[in-house]
Formats: sequence, C-alpha cells, structure tokens
Amino acid sequence: MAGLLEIHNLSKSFDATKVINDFSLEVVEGTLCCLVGPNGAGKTTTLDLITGRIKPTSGKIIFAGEDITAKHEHVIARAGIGRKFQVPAVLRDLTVRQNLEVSYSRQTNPFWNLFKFRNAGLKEKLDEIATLAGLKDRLGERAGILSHGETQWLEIGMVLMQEPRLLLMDEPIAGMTEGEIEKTARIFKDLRKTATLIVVEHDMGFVREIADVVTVMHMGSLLAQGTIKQVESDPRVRDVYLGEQEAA
Amino acid sequence: ATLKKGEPIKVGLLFSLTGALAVPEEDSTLVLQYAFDEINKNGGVNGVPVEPVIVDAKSDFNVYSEKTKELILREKVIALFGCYTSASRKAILPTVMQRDHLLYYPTCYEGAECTQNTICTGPLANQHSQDLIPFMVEKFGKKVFFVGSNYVWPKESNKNAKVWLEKAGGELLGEEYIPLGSSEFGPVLGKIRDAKPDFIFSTVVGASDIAFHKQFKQEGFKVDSMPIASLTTGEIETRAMGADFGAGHFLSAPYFQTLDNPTNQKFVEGFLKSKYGKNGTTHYNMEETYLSAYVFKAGLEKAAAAVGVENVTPRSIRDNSGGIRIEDAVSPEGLIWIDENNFNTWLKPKIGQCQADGTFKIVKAADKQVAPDPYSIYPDAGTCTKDGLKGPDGKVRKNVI
Amino acid sequence: MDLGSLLNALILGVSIASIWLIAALGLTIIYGTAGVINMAHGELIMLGAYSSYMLQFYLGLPYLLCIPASFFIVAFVGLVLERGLIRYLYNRPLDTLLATYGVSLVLMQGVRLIFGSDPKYIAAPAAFSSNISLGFASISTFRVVILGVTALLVFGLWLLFYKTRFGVQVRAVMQNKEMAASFGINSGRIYMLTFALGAGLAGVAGSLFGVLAIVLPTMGASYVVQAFLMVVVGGGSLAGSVAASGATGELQSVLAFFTNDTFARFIIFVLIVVFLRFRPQGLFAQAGARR
Amino acid sequence: MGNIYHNKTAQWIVYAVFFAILAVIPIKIDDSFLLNQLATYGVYGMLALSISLCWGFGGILNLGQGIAFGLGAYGMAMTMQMQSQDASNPIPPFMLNNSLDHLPLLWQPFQNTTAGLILSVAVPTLFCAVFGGIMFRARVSGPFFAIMTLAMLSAFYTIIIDRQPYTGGVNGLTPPSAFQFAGVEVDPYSPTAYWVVFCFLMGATVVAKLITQSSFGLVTQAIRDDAERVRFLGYSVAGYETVIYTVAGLIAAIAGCCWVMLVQYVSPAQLDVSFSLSMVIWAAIGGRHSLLGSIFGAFIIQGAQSYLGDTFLATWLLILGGFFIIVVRFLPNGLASLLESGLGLLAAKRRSSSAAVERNGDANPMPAE
Amino acid sequence: MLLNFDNVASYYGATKILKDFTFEMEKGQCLCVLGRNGVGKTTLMRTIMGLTDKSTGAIRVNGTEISGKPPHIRATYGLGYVPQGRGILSDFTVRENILLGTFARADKAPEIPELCLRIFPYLKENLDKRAGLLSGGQKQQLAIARALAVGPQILLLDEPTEGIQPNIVNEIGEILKMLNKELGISLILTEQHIKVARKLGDAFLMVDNGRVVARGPIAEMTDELVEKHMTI
Ligand SMILES: Nc1ncnc2c1ncn2[C@@H]1O[C@H](COP(=O)(O)OP(=O)(O)OP(=O)(O)O)[C@@H](O)[C@H]1O
Ligand SMILES: Nc1ncnc2c1ncn2[C@@H]1O[C@H](COP(=O)(O)OP(=O)(O)OP(=O)(O)O)[C@@H](O)[C@H]1O
Ligand SMILES: [Mg+2]
Ligand SMILES: [Mg+2]
Repeated sequence: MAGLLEIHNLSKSFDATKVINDFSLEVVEGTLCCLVGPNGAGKTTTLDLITGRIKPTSGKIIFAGEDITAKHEHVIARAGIGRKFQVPAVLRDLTVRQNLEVSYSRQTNPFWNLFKFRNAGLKEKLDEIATLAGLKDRLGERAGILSHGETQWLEIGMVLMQEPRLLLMDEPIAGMTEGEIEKTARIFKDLRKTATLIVVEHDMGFVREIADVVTVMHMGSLLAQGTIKQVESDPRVRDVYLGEQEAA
Repeated sequence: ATLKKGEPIKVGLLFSLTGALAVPEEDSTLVLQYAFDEINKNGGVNGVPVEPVIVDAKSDFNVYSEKTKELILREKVIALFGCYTSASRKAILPTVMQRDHLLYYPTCYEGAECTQNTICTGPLANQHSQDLIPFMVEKFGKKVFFVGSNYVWPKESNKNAKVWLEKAGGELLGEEYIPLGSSEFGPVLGKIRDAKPDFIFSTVVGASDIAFHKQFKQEGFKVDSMPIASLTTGEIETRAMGADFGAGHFLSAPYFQTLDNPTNQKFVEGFLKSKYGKNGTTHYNMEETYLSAYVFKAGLEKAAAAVGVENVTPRSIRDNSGGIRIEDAVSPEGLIWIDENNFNTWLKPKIGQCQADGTFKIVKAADKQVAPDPYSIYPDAGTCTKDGLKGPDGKVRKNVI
Repeated sequence: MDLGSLLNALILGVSIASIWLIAALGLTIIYGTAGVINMAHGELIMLGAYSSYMLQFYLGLPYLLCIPASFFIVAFVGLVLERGLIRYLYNRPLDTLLATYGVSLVLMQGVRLIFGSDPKYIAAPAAFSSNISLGFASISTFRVVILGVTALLVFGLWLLFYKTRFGVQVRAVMQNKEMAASFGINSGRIYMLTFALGAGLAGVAGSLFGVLAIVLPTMGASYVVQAFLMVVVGGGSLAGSVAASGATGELQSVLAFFTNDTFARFIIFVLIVVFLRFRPQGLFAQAGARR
Repeated sequence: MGNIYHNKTAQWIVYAVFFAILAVIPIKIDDSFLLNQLATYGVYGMLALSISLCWGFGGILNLGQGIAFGLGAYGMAMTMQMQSQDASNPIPPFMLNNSLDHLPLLWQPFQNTTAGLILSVAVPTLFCAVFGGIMFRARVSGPFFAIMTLAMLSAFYTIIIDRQPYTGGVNGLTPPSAFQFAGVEVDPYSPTAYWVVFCFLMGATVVAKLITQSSFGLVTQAIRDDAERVRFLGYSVAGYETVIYTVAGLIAAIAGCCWVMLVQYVSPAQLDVSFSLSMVIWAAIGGRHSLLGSIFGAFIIQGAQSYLGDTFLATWLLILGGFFIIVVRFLPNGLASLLESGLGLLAAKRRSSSAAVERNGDANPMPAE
Repeated sequence: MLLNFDNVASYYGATKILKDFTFEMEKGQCLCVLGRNGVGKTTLMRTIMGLTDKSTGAIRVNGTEISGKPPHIRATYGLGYVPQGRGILSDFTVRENILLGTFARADKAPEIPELCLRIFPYLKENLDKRAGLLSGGQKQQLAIARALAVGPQILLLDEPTEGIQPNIVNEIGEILKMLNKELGISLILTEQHIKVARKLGDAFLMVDNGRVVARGPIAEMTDELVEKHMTI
C-alpha cells in the first residue's frame, strides 16, 4: 500500500549547514505518525518542507500520488494538508470566531468569494469545533489576548476546520494541563478514522499513548522508526534523545 | 457678474499665500492690495472703490481651480487677478472661459494661447530675450549653453532665444532641463564645464534658480568669463542667494527696482513704506502685477463708458481693453499699452546686471516698445486676433489654449 | 564624451550620494530603530537650515560652529517631539506617518509665520565657494566638505551602534521592547535619545543644504521622499542606506551625464521598483524570523 | 446585543440615510458653485473610499493611488480634448507647439468617445492588476509595498513631465469645452454632473461594502493580520491582494474620470506625492476601517480647507496639522472610532444595568459577544 | 520575605486578570505556580516584571516596594525572566542575546557568566548564530541561559521545559535544583506537569480564574486540589 505522504531523499541546506540530510519517510493513510528527535533535529524544518514554506535543496515530496515539492504553500494546503505551527500562529487581530471561519476554506478562489456571503455548513462545523476546543464562550474575543494554552487550542481548532486529509501538528500539547493532554489524545485518536496525522512532540507519555508509528530524527536524518516500544528500547535513541531516566 | 450701483467693485486675487509658490505670489497679493488702496484713495474706479477678495490657492492646482469657481460663481467678482505659473493658469482657464470671465495674468509666459478671456501684463517669450541674446553674444562671445527648468515656459522661451541666437550668429552648445524644484546642478554644471560656452542662458525658476547660482560659484565657475543671462533671476532671488553669488550676472526684464524715474521712485518708496512692503523689495513680477490693476481700472472705465455701468461684464471689460495705455506717470517701467488683437502688453525689455548689493544696474534698454506676439515661432498656427486664432485657412478658432 | 568627463561624473556621483545619504541618515536611525515613519524629517532638515541662519544672522556665529549648534537645536526639537507625541505611537507605525505629517505642516507654517516665506541666506566661508581640481577632474570644495561630514557621521554612527553598549541597547529595544525592559534597559530613554539623535542629524543636513541650495520653509519637502526611498531600499540599516545612496548617487550622475536629469530620475524610480520586486525586504535585510 | 456600530443592518441604514441626504441636495439647493464643489468632494470621497478598501480592509498601504486616479484623469482629459478638435483640425494646440504634425498613435483611440472612456478606466485598472500581480506574487508587503507605489508614482510623475509633446508636460491638459456624452454637453456646474458623480460614489460604496461583508472580505482581513499564516489555510494571498488592490484602483480611475468632467483639466499635480498622501490622510482621519468614515473624512477635510482656509489664512496649516496630530494621537481609528466608542459606551451601559448581578464575573474577563 | 504580594490586582486594558493576589515566598524557595490554561499564571509573571498595563496593591522584593516601578528598574533587583514564548531577539546572535541578560546585572559585568554556556553545549558551539534561526527548543535553552546571565536572586520561569527534548528536560530539572539548592537562587516556576512540580517545588500556588485558590508547602498539594483546579 502506497503511503499518503512519501518523502524521498529529502535534503535542505542553509548556507553551509545541512539541516535535513537525505531524509525519507512514508506515512500510510489513516495512521498517526509521531515525529520525535532532539532539539534542532530538523522536525519543524521537515514540516516546513512538506507545507512548501521552504523549498528543499534536493529530494521529492509526494502527497496522494502527486508531486508537491515545487508547489506554493496555498496549493499544498488546498491539496489537503493542514498545519499547526510550533509557535502558535493565529490571526491575532481577528476574533476567535473569524479565525475559525477563515479556516473553513472550502472555497478559496478570490473571485468566487467576492460573491459569497454565507458558507454552507459553516455554522454546524464551527459549533462543533468551538466546543471541542473549549472556546465556545470566547468566540467574540480577539484572538491576540488568549493565553498560551487557549491559543494552542484555537490553532488546533483552525486546522480541524480545514478538514485536511493530512494534519501536521507541531508540538500541539506544549503548555497544556494534564487533563487537556488526555483530551487531545482522545481527539487525535478519533481523527485517525478520517484523516492521517503527523505529530511532533517531546512529551513521550503522550507519544506513547497515541502513536501508531514513531519516527526518530537526528541531525536531519532518520535515526530509527517503528512502534513506540521498538524506538524506546533503541540505545541510540536513548542516547541522543530520551536519556536514561525517561526510558527507564 | 455685473456691477451694482453703490456697491464696491469686487475683484478676486487668486494667489498662493502658502506652499512652494508663496514666495513670488505673496508679493503679488501684497502689491495688488497696495495698488487698489492707491486707486481707491484717488477716487476709485469710475468713482467706486475696488474691493479685492483675497483667497489662498495654497500652491495646489486643485485649489486654484476650486477658488476660481468660488470667486466667479459665489463671490461674483468682476475680474480675477491671479497665477504665477502656466500650470495654474491652465488649470483655471477652462473655468474662466466656460463662464466667459476675465483673468488678468500679471507675469511673463510662453504665449501660444489665444483666448477671449485673458489680459497679460508681463512679457511674452518673444519680447523677453530679443535684446538679451544679441547683447550677450556681442559682449561675451558666440557660444551659449541653455539651462532651464523642465516645463513649458523655459522650453518655449528657449525656442525664441534660438531664433535670436541664429540672427546674432551665435552657436548653441547644449540644452539642459532640470526637474522643477531640484537643487542638484552637479551633472549640468559638469556638462557645461565640458562644453566651455561663453555664456549661459538660464530659464531656471524658483528655488532651483538660487541653487543654480550658488553651485555655479561653488563649482569654481567665474562670472567674468561665463556669466549667466537669465529671464528670472530678479531682486528676490539675488537677495536670497547672497549678493556675491548673484553679482555680475544678467537679467532681462521690463522692470528693475533701480529704474531711475520719478514714477518708480514714488512706487518703490510708497510701497516699501506701506503696510504691504514687509518683504523689503520690489521686482519685475510685482511691477507687472501692479500695472494690471491700472489696466483693469482703465478697461472698466472704458467699458462703462461704452456700454453703461450696469451692463459691464467681464467680457466687455476685456473687449474694451485693447489699446489701453498706462502712461509714464503711472507705470514705473514707463509707458506700456495693451495689444488690440492678442491682449498682451507692448513693453520695453531692459537688461540689468546684478551688483554686489543685489540690485541691478541697467546696462541696456530697448529704444521702443516691443510688440507681443504669442505665435511668433509658430507662424503656421495663425495669428491671434480679438475674436480668436485666425488660422492660415482663414478659420477663426476660439479659446485656443 | 571622453574618459575625463565620465570620471568627473563618477566623482560627482560620490558627492550626490553623500547628499542623498546625509539627508537619509537621521531617517535611517529613526525608522531603523523605532520603526517611526517620520514625515517631518524634511522639516527637521529645514529647521536645521533655519537654526544656522538664525545663529549666523542674530549671533554672528561662524558657519562652521553653526553646523554642530544646529545639531543640538534640532535634536532638542526632536526630543520634545518624541516626548510629546511620538512615544504614544510606537506600536502603531503607520500612524506615526500621519501624525508626523501633521507635525510637518505645523513646523512649516510655524517657520513661515516667524520668518516669512521669502528665502533666507546662510553665508559660508569664502574658501567653500571654490573648487578643487585634480588633473581633469574637478569638484567643489563645499561638496568635499559635505562628503567629509557625511563620512564622519557614518563612521561615528557605526561606532555608536555596533561598538558601544548603547548600540546594543538600541538594537535590543527595536526588536522587542518588553524583553529589553525586562533585562534592565530603559526603553523610553533609548527611544528618546535615538529620536533626538536622528533629528539632530537632520539638523546637520539642513545647515549644509542651506548653503548648497536654499533656505525656505518648504525646502524640506523635496528631501523627505528621496530620503525615504533610500532608507527602505537599504532595509533600514546603516550599511543599507550607505549602499543605497551610493548606488543611487552614481546612477543619477552617470545617467544624467548620458541623458538628462529628469529622465535619470525616472530610471532611478523604475529601478527602485524593480529592485524591491526582487529584494522585497531591501538590501542587507535578514530573512524573517521562523515560526 | 453589543455595539450597534457593528450591526450590519444599522450600518446599511446609515448608508441609506447618508446617500439620501446627498440625493436631496440638488433638489433643495440651487447654487451651481456648491453643487460643483460637492461633486468634487464626492470624487475625493471615492478616492478616500478606495484607500479605505485597500488599506483599511486589505492592509495594503497605497501611497500611489494617484497613479490610477491620474491615468483615469488623463484618459478622460484626452477624450474631452479630442471632442473639442474637429476633423479639419485634429491636433490639440499644445502639440503643435511641441512640433508634432500628426496625431500620435497614443492619442488616436481617444478620437472616439466610447473608446476613450473605456480606455480611461481599463488602462489604470489593468495597470493595477499587472503591477499588483507582479509585486504581490513576489511577496512585497507592508511599508515596502507602500514605498514601491510611491516610487512608481514618482516615475509616472517624472515621465509625464518629460514627455511634454504627448502629455502637455507640467501644464497638463486643459480641454477647452465641457464633456459631451451622446451629443449632450455635461455642464460641470449642473445637477447632471452632480448626479453622475453621486451615482458613481454610491455605486462604489455599495460595492465596497458588499466586498467587505463577503467571504472575500473576511479572508482579506485575515491577510491584513497575518498573510503568511493565511497561505497555509489554502488561500492564494497574492490573488486576494491583487484583487482588492485592483478594485481600489478601478474606483480611483472612475474618480479620475469624474474629476476631469468637473474641473476640465488634468496635470501631473494629480500624480504628485502630496496628493496621494492627502487621500491617505482623508481615510485616516475619517477612519480607515470605516468606508463611510473615510468618505466623510474627505468631505470634512476638503470642506474645512475650502471654508476655513481663508478665514484663518496664516494659521490654517497650523490648525490642520494640529488637527491631524490630535486625531491620530487620541483616535487611532479616526473620527469613526468616536462614534464606535460612543455607541460602545451606550451598549455597555445598557448591559450593565440589565446584568449587574453577574459582577463577580466568572471565567470571562470580558463578556463574550 | 523575598517576595511579597499584598492584595494585588493586575489589568490588561480595563480587564482585571489577577484579583486579590496575596502570597509570599521565602528566600531560597522554589515556588510552583499551577493552574489551568488561561487562569493567569503568565499574567502573574508579567505583573512581577511590570509588564501588564496596570496593577494595584503592593509587591515587595526584599521588603522594597516595586509596584510603581518600571520594568527596567525591577530587572535590576535581580529578577531573571524566562517568558512564555521565549522572547528571543531574533536579529541578535546567540551571544548578543545572552549579553542582553548582563545589562541588568547588579555588578554591570559585561561578560557572559560561564555557567550559562556550560549547561547548554549547543549554545556554546553556536555563539555567533543568528538566534532567529534556532529551533524551538534551542531558543528555549537560550532564554534560560539569558535569564541566568542576569545573576538573578529570583528566576521567573514560565513553562521552561516546553518544547525541550526529554533528556534535556531532565537535565534542566537537575540544573534548576542545583541553582536553587546550591547557589541559593529562588525560583518561581509555572508548570503543567504535577510530577515535575512535586519533584522541584518547595511550595505551591494554585491559581484559578485569576485568584489564589490554594497555597502552601508542596506536601499539602493533595490530589484532590489538583483534581479540582487542574482538570477540565
Ligand atoms: N533558516 C535557517 N538558517 C539556518 N539554520 C536554520 C534555519 N532554519 C533552521 N535552522 C537550523 O536547523 C536545525 C533544525 O531546526 P528545526 O527547527 O527543524 O528543529 P526541530 O527538530 O524542530 O527542533 P525543536 O524540537 O527544538 O523544535 C536547527 O539547528 C536550526 O538552527
Ligand atoms: N493582552 C491581554 N489583554 C486582555 N486579556 C488578556 C491579555 N493577555 C492575556 N489575557 C487574558 O488573561 C487571562 C490569563 O492569561 P495568562 O496568559 O496569564 O494565562 P496562563 O495561566 O498563563 O495560561 P496558559 O497556561 O495557557 O499559558 C486569559 O483569559 C487571557 O485571555
Ligand atoms: Mg521544532
Ligand atoms: Mg501562560
């Protein structure tokens, strides 16, 4: 079975430093893949490359059978890839409601949108997501004043509004309470039924709970891949990433 | 607009009192107020005092246009006095023509206009350099370099100057135009240095002109061996640039503050002492403006005599202004009169040389009044008559601008 | 069109560049550090010229002393402006554009009310109204003076911004005011001083331009747009402004040598547009932050 | 509940009232100067509106709106100029002075009024689409785009002056007679001219309002906030920016045509930096986030300039400058925000009296909606 | 008493975020601030630094009243701040960012304390890299190093381990413990992980809806309390 997303021999250099080095990855449809690795391993950069934010020095990215390597960000997004950023990026001057509305991007053509005043199905979806993200009674608030955790939730909500086939989540639970982490885990597990996810996280407890496959990056390359058990017991992973205590 | 018995005669003064054009135009407003005060003191026009309505055009052509309408339609003035630049004149002429009104345009311009609604009291391009070019060629040599601001008046003036230059047997080495308001003359002076002319003919205006003269000296050019012959560098300019930058250069104008005649002495003294004399000098543009008030007075009186006071319209004033003479006793520059066909002014251009104190010494004066000819260099376009531009085909076209 | 004239044009280019640069220096500091789009910059230049005029006319101060004196006078005006108005607008950069436009109107009309609208005259030492010839090349002494002053100021600013504690503080404040404050930097004071410094530089430019060109209430307007273009093309950094002015000055001089002044300007404007098309962040601008 | 200022229905009612007032003026008042003046203000209003659309809603500060306005105005002036030339004499007088002996190609289409009108609007619009398209694709934004429009404007300004034989140089074009359409002359001082401008102003405002309320408007606001982020939601940011910039350009071009119809001249001054800056100022003073506010800004500033300017001759600019400073300092969103906060206070009062019980507030520091 | 809050309220605009905040903290203590998202933990930190729009009531450091003072003065009382979102100056190099910390030092020494680099080898190797290009976790490390450069009496840490790889999280835990126990630096720490809080903290402060709902020695932080104020 071909993967929904295939990354082939991806490399990326900034000036002289090679940040991604011959990295390959395949993510099967309907699975949740956790991407882990030390700080600076290149996880965020990989997501940048997938979403077209930066262009690779070499290598190829294929999504749903289509080569998206050279495509623009919005084209890739339209193809069905949604992303949550590591530093939560919401539209700070807009209200929470508007943030979610904009994310409901069924129609992206500017000319069509000139004549569109009401979005079919928006209201129900918005209600559902706002409830899920716990922002139901903050809809009228300007997004810029939300606390860090609330902002995280809003951005997760935005990605869900997009209804992408592939969700890229860069450290979604940073700054969440333990209760919220559990809730997030539930949501992600639910999502797997309809979508595919790549989650970047450092919280191994969370990874353990949700991951189908765990991919470990180190210095821009693949270090290990497999189930959480396999990975956790890999001495190299323990050495560069987990440390003794965590593995124990 | 018609005159009403017992009410003062309203005229509009449309000049900029703020912004970049305020330097010359504020003086125009002041001198006109002075002139109308003088006229009113001496019994007014046709026995009625004149009431100038002063507006500020803010150096903005849109405002010129708006204020013109306001003066004509709302204030119902009988005539307008205004503008210093061709661009502002052009901006308001459609309105003036559309309302068949009357504009006194009191400064030099390029000509090539034939409307039924303007009277101009300044020199036309054909009058301005007629004497200056031969004079300079004779005195300094045949080779000349033209420098001007980049707009219509300098270009047209230069076309005229070329005619005189050819007649005088001179040679044109180069022609350069500087953006209006620019103060960077390095490149132009570089070209002049390479060309080595005997003198420079300048139609640079305003702030640029001052920068030009300053940089001329700073770049090591010598006024004795390569003077600037200008159509614009008058008393305000020489004072602002510092006399040592102006000294030695030449100007052609119908009027200089130093003109030695009783009328001028009275004018200079009277004006400088009056409450309008705060800027401390008189210059050609002011004098031309001053004259326009008297041309108006004479024209209105003539029109009133011809059609009756009640029936005087702006147009009738204009139609009756042909041939009006302002005699030596009134005109500081000496006798002038209005042309019967094109309604520009017959006048005597004079050449002055700037002295160390910023005043001018008159070195040559035309021996008789020179005829204004707005189409001197475009004989094919036709001739300007009272009723419009008469083309070679014999057709008369109105409102040609 | 011999080589000598071209060489002359190149030398002149350096001089034109120094004029563009000195007009843009103060703006670079103010825009580069505080992000304030100061439309009153031209009027600060104008104030510099008028300060020199006043000092010379009323106090008889020699011209060379008028230059630094103008720096302090205009710097003081800048200080007052910052305390009274600009400091309330730091988080609204585009609003500073509008507010300072209002300031420029007030300054211009204020000066006109006090001094009248006729041009004023600043006398410079006689030595400045001559030229220096180097073989076939020639340049006016005063242009050399401007060049010298500009070079000195650039060097001084470089030292100040990159070699002193103050410089680090300024750059810290400009990136993140809150963080700078949290680490003991008095951002209000920094803003105030940089604004005053930028204004003072405009004052120096003014006292030089007053001699080169003209002293008028409206003189500033012609400098502000070109200064702006330089700052933005340069990306708001000191080095950027130097490079941008250098390139523009040379282009202006050489293009005017081959065509005419107006057309040279046209080409420069078009080139600026084309340049920004390919380097939207200006010269020497660093890539944006990551997310 | 909430601030009625943000209520869509209320907004439309205010629009209707505003235009109703403008509509009765020519019926009630017989003063040709006032009509012409108000019509000119209407043109300025359109310009302020276009700035508000592009800057207030799109976040694209355009310091070169004079380009679209000027090109439109030049096209219209060329059309009108050609209307006053007859077949025996097809070349405008100023060209003769510049030694052109035949009508340049550039001018030929304008011999036909319809073609001239179409070109007057199409050329600037197309220019905006192409220029905007290229720049936005290159992701030029913020102050950099503003400066580019400024540089582009200056380029147009210089070239128009430099190409005097085709453009009339600094003097510009002054068609000697009024605009004729379908054989009828539109007297610039007549109610007809007023109505024409009025209709275009109203049309432009309604279209602009609808745009801001459409999905397009929402996306545009999002782009203003954080263009980078919006790309990842699947929207082509450059596309949206180009469209809003072009629509603003179109409005300005129409304004340019109306303007020449009213004043019968155009010159490079219409492409001067200071004129484009004043458009931005109108919008800013009136309130750039409010379409009507911007129009209002143009009306009051131009009105004050016309009516107060001569009363306070010497101090007028001081007053104007001081006014800007005060508005910007205390009303960041212009005069419209005065209304907004006024109504907001009203709403708050209403709320606090009806819900005083819930003082000890729970979860929300600010009441949601 | 090292730090003392007496009936403090803190505002953004007109919105009151912290209400009736009263607590104290002794020298050498590690105080953990706990609570759900959006209850005001970050606001507490910012109130201490003076970064909120307005605050009322008394805040004292070592008995000195600081509540009227601007942030840059407060910094000189030995407050080292690691903000949420890191607050790295992206145009500065790593070195300059750490140097920034020395500006608030009481001794004004313009050198980077050796300690800051020893803990984070990546920073030591990349001193001249532009900080904006660092990865998220690297930035977090830099933020901690910078706060240490202040030579602080009190270290304010707003979720310091967010986004940091597990083995370094442990290390940071150790380091904080070391700073606290050996160097006597007092810590105020917001944490979402109860485990970490229990391990490091001497005392806790439970916040809910802008109010202190419970405080005391860490041992008194019962599961019940956690259950009540931390879960959703
Ligand atoms: N534009 C750039 N220029 C230079 N170096 C860069 C650039 N972008 C990223 N890097 C470097 O690439 C490396 C990988 O960064 P990346 O953000 O992908 O790490 P990460 O795996 O997401 O780490 P973390 O878990 O800390 O978020 C880092 O060392 C970073 O400094
Ligand atoms: N600038 C602001 N203006 C108005 N309200 C604000 C502002 N910043 C934060 N708030 C509000 O203050 C409350 C507390 O925010 P704070 O950031 O202190 O929460 P927190 O406890 O740190 O949450 P988290 O765990 O998510 O970081 C939130 O409801 C937030 O919406
Ligand atoms: Mg990362
Ligand atoms: Mg927080």
